[in-house]
Amino acid sequence: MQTLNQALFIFFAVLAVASAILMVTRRNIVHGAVFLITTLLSTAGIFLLLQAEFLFIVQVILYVGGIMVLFVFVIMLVNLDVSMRQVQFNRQWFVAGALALVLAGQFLFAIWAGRGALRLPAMANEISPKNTEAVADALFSHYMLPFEIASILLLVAMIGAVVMAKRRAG
Amino acid sequence: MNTPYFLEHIWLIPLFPLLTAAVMLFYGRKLANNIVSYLCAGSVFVSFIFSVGAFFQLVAMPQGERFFTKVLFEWVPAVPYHMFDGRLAQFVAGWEFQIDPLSAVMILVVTGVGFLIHVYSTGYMALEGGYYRFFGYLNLFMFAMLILVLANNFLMMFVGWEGVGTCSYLLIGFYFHRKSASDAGKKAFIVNRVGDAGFLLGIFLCSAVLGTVRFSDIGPALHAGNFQKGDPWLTAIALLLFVGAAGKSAQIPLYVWLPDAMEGPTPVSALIHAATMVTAGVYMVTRTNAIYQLAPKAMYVVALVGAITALFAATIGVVQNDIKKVLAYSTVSQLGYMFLACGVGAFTAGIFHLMTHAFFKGLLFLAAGSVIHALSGEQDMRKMGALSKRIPVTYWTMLIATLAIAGIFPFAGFVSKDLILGKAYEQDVLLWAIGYFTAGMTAFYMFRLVFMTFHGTSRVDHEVEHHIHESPKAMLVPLVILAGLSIVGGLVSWPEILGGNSHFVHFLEPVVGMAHQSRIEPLKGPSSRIGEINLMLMSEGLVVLGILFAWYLYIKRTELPAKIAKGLNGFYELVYHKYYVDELYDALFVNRAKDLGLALGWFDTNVINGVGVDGAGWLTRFVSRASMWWDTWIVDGSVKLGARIVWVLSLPVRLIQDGLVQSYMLFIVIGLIGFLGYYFYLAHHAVH
Amino acid sequence: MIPVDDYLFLSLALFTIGVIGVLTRRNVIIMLMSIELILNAVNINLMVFSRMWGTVDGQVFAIFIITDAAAEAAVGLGIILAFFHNRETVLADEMDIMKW
Amino acid sequence: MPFVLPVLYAVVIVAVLPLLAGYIVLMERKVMADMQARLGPMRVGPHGLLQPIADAVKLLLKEDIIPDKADRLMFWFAPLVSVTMALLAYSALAIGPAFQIADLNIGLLFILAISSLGIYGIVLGGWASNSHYSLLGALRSAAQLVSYETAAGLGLISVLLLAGSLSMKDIVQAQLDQGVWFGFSVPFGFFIYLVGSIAETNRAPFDLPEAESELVAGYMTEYSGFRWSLYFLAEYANLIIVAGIATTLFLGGWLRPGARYHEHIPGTGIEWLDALPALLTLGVALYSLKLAPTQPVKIQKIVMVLVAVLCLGVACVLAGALFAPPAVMQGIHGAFWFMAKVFAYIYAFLWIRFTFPRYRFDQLMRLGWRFLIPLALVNVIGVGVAIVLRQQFAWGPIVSLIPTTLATLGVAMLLAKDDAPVAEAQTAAGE
Repeated sequence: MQTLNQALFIFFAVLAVASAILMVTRRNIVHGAVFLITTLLSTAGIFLLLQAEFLFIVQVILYVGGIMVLFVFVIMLVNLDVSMRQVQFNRQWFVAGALALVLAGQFLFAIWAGRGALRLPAMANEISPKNTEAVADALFSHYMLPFEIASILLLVAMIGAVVMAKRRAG
Repeated sequence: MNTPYFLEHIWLIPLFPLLTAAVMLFYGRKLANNIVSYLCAGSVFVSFIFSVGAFFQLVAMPQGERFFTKVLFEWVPAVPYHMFDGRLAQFVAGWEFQIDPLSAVMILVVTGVGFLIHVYSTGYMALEGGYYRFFGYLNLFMFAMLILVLANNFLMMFVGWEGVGTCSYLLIGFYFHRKSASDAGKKAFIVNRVGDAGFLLGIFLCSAVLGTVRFSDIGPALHAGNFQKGDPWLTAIALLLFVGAAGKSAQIPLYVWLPDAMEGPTPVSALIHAATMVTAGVYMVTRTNAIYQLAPKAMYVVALVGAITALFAATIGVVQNDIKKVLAYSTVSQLGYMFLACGVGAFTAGIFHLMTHAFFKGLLFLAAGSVIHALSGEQDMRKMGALSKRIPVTYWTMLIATLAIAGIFPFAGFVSKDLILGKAYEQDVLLWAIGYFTAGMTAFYMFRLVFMTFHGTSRVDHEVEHHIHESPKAMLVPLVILAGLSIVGGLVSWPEILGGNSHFVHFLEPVVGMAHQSRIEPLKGPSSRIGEINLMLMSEGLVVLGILFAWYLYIKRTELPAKIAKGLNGFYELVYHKYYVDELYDALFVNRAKDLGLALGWFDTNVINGVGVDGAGWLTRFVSRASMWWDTWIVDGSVKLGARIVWVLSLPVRLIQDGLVQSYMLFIVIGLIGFLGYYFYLAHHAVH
Repeated sequence: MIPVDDYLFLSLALFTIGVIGVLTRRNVIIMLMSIELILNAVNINLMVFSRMWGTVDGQVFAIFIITDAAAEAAVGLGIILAFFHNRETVLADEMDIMKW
Repeated sequence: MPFVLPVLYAVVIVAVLPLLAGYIVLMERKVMADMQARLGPMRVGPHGLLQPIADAVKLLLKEDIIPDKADRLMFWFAPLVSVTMALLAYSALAIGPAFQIADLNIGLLFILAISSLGIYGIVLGGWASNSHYSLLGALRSAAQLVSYETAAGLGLISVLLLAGSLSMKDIVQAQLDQGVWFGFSVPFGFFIYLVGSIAETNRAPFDLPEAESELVAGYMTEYSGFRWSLYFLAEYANLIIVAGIATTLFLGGWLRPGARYHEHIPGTGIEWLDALPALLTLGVALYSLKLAPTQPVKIQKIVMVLVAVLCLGVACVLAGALFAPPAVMQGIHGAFWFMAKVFAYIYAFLWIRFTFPRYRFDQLMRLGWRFLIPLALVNVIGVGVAIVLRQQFAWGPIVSLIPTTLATLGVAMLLAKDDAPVAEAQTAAGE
């Protein structure tokens, strides 16, 4: 069991990172989208490893089944061939990459400094059947207000998207 | 004790017409004519039923306390105030319905005659436009009139009073596209305003002197304030109230509107300007008789005005050629009779005459309407004649009505009129003489009307000639019923002398009976039976004489009237033009009012507009110019200066800000790195 | 038993890749996708910590983040579409009308 | 070894599914023929019983074309996605109280999620083949799926509220406990899901992504041979999946009509409905025996007899199960009833397909967004109210839902009414 989890984690992690890198580097946006989907799916797998079944499902349905579909849509609506022939990286790419790595290094230093301090509690063998209910309770009791605000945010976003996507008359 | 149903629900009586009125005025346009007529006539009939019920339940009560009031709700809450004599009083006016013999009679007359006239109208107005509008107004009028007669205080009565005024205005101007009609409506309305002003003042004075506006409190109030007979305050109240009455009931000097009111549809003339509304004044005087009986001078004024009006109107009626005009003036003169009666203290007689008059004058108008209907709109009697064969029913009913109004034995008019004359004779021979003479003239001009219309040779235009036709049943049935009433109407108060026992008078006694409690002696019957008989015989004689005279002039020697007219030319002209009263009023009031309006208009255009408005406008423009200069040079200037400074100072920043999202993000990352580095630095030091 | 660190390293890796993508790629769509990547890194952290404390609060926050991501994707893509309709380009460094 | 049985089921499913799909195609053609007063396939095997196998062989032997300008990777990848997702969804489907690969406590959501991933197969395939027809078809189908998933999902939520669980088993159990199939207590949820599922499986009258008359075969235009058959398989797998979901959620899953499994002692107290499956299959067996001699060709006779023998065997199993311990009995019979319901549902699909004309795309969208979704929302709210009623006043499971159904019906009428003029206007505007 233990080893199985280990193996699964490594599998998912490698898959996620690899496809993430491919996503950023691909020239073809559609491939990029597919790789991002792969990353998201493996992230979902990691959620499952962390016994967050509900989040696993949310990740799959919302992210992969919803948001990414949107992306693929837009990608197909905008003309690809042009952008595929253009230079993919902007002028500041070198500086940016370097700075990003510096940032990563700082974080790395932070995590490394505190390595081994935090450990997960022993994992129950079968996934606890209560996760969904627990999330629901937290969401609808303690986080009610944020939940409502989030819903309003979604509404606003929807209206905004509709307004922007609408064809201006004349 | 459980109060009788109909008395308990007395307030329903005005409600039914109100409801249908509302329906008519809001939805009537969509309704079919027959539905309209069923609704309206039906509602009036229902309230007639309720009235009858109420009447009988009232009669069922013992003679003494035939009185019942029903307070719907408190309208004006108690407001304390000081009366003239310093006592503290409460000004209370509830929405309070009362019924006593007087009101009972009135609602019977109003709803009964009203119902008949509604039925008649369904026939008469059948082909007119605005059918629903007509009936809506009519029912609204019924409502107002019933409120008027059922009110138990001056305020509520005033509501009805104004209501009927409004409706009469609306109905006179029913053919508003005809200028004369709308003018007549306005005239009626304005003249009534004058009267209403007096009425209002009377009400104020009453509440100030007696401390109440409730009718049923007036008697006790008079007791409490033990007023002497002829108390000046009371006289003043009585006179002011009488002004109102004169306005509503078309007495000198406010009678001028009634003849013009004939512009309205004939049923309106019958209902409002003959049977019900115009008698409101008489009703009001009777209702407040307690005050009048303590103000003999006012009484005398009332009587005098009534008598003079009667004679005056009669003389005008003699020479009129428009059939409705004649009837109108006769109405005025009959109203004069009623006031004469009230004036001589024969209130019951006045009301009695009011009732009989409602019957036969209503009938006269309806019949005249039928005639006009038959002649397709012709009103000029010189264009009539020899119609008796063509429209028999109309003829006979009209003849009956004429006999009644002329006071031929034993028709309704005979009884009531002789009652009045008898009372008048006791009080004052002069008044009696005027009334007596007027009776003769009445007979004369009424029969002149009949003869000119129905007898002699036909003077009808040819194109009209061949479609003269008897009116539809809906119009004839009311005629017949009213004719019947005009015949037997007198029996309800058949004088003792002729072996009757004047029920009606006794029935009304309790109302004027307040006189008994107040300290003036009750009216005593005619001095002696012989006297009464003689009076009757004399009047009958005169009446017959008048009829014969009419017959002689308008059947026998038809050329004579023109001769006579030529003979006393000036006088004839004077009378024919109604003594130039209208012209006089125009000269005295109307034109002056117009002048005032012009003057005010000039003031408005030149002073208010010229100096005020335009001046203000000019000032504003000037100020705004000044402030504009300030804006451009001082305010904007400073702003621009600030902007310029910022522009100069922001040069280096603008170099960094190239508008590319990613470079901004780059700066974010740099900031992040900086923060983290600082944090690590702190942490490092925290360790050591 | 997997220590928390591995998860943190994973999320750090994803985060860095996302940052690089956002900063360097010219294509706006890919920038947006990289942002999604960053959000995912955050989600992983939330997950692992909520697992660590044995509470679901982290997951609730993750839900909020996903909601936000959805909203952002909708609006952002809408903007991109509109921009593409007007300017026929999806390149970030051609969108420079943000200055003054 | 706890996961032997699941693996076994998985293998069975993967093995049987293509065959099943083939036979559903046969069924489809037969039903269509029946409705059009034809015979349908008759040649290959008796009454065309072997037609599917022939088709499969044909497909596998066909040349596999990859267009020049196509994006090879995606072109190769897309069909796999479709079929994989379609097959994955089966892992949570409970065919019987025993036959289930994994009883996830989020089973339903899992199925929805996985089947919503199938969309990528279509979109990527359409995009990869680099042809306008394909791309348009793909976009259409994607839009269609996204729109109707919402409606269908809301339709399902009403059931989740009633069952109070996401696990397929618990949902069926809830229907057994409440003594009513949710299809009857929330008819509108069922209706909405029915329409939604038709649209999700891109079947007529919502088969716009592959509307022959408009865009040759939609996203499958450029595909042929094996890849095409993968898409094909995926489509029919999805068909079975939605049918399975509908059966589980609305038609009582593996419960037999009027099931009272509580007090069943083997061998005794068999209600006649328990005997029905065996009798049915027996009848089929006898009938095919009777038909066997009339077949024109020898091989057909033989196949017919084989069919009869097969049915006979099944009949024996079903009959024997009556005397087995309850668990086994319920397992076997449950599977029978489940499949029966699934096929009934598919039959309804076919019926609708051959009855209704195809929608125009804007009509499709309007139906989804302006009719189904509002209706579904009302329905969900109503079910919530019903549950409160049930808890507060202890109303019965059916009675408490009657007002909900009526209210939803009213709203449906309202929507339909005020939608009509809009539809006219837009049609007139050619929008």
